[in-house]
Amino acid sequence: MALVGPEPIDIGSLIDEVSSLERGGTVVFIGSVRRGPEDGPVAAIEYSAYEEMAEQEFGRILTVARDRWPAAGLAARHRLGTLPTGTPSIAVAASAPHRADAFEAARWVIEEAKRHLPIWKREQFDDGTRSWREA
Amino acid sequence: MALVGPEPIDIGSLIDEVSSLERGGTVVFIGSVRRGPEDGPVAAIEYSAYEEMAEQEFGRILTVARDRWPAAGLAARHRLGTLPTGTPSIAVAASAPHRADAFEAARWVIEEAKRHLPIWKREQFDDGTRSWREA
Amino acid sequence: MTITCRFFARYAELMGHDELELFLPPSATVRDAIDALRQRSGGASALPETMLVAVNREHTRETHVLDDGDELAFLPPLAGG
Amino acid sequence: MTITCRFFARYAELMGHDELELFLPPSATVRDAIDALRQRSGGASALPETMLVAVNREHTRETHVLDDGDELAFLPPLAGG
Repeated sequence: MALVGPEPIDIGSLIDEVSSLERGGTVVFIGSVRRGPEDGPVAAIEYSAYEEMAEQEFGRILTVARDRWPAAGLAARHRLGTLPTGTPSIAVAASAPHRADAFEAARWVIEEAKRHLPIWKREQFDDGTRSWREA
Repeated sequence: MALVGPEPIDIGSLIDEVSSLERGGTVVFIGSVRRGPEDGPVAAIEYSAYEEMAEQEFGRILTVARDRWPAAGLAARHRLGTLPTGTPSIAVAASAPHRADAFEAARWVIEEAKRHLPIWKREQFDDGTRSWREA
Repeated sequence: MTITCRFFARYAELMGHDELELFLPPSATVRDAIDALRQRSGGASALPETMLVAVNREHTRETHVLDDGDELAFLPPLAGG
Repeated sequence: MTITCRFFARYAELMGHDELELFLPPSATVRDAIDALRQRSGGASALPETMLVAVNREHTRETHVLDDGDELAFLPPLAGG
């Protein structure tokens, strides 16, 4: 299952991937293309990646998380391509027997992904101009 | 929209309720009926409530949360009735411009709900016996 | 005065029903209501001496003075979620 | 030796393409590769003097000694999510 790619993110199937009878708590994080007052007139964001490396790095992040939260179920996706505002670009699901672990694991994975995945954003504005957004 | 009731929890519509273009981060918590090694042979849990009061208390929890996280979108449900293991019994969705707030608000709402809603559980075991589970 | 008592979960099971009318003198408190209930025969006598209570859907204490028509709910320890 | 250089996002835009072959003497380092690139005409001269780099998909430093056939990737500041 590709962690990084152009396919729309299916939240339901992400939840199914991490669910099991022993895991009573599931946390899903969904990051979407935002257009708020601080963002300017963003129409869409183009996500591009060093795909082979992003896939490998995301896999490693999940491996480390599984080691830290051995009872947890974890799944994640990062979508690539031109995504209009409101569209989910990244999602992480974490389930665990107890909810504190599910919250912590989901939070940890999203923070690591934001920090380490070789993925770039170019904003497209309403007037057709584009600009790279670097952290 | 009833916060407490017998209807299955629709995670997708909960996410839709809290989504908006300004809110780039959404966190969903789903609590399901668990059957783990500590739980014994649980086949299902019957959830019963003081419904009018549970509805009111859940509404208040959301009101306080909206006051604490004014930019957040919040939605929640607690399902009642006999729910087989693996079935979601409670869900909370929180979205916010920044993910830290979405995580905190979702966590706060679920902790308050677990502590304050007048809702009770009776476990049904594989052998047909039943027992009240009190915190 | 007439108080509507409501019982939930284990307490409803003990009582054998989830609602009853209780007739109490004016100015009776929640404590008086509990004492009146526990003197009854049957499941009511097995109710705990102290219980979590709500009057008209608001959590309250045993010292709360009841009014005619109040809904007094007896809540077993909560275990939602 | 031959190194495959890959450029992403803003760097690919600067370069006008996302891949090129670079011929370097044996034992050349990542730093040597950057210097060789920046001496070229066109967009390459506008590349920053220091860049985040990966060799064969692993983050590394400018002192890393390259091998023939390595894939050397230049990564603009990350902004995933």
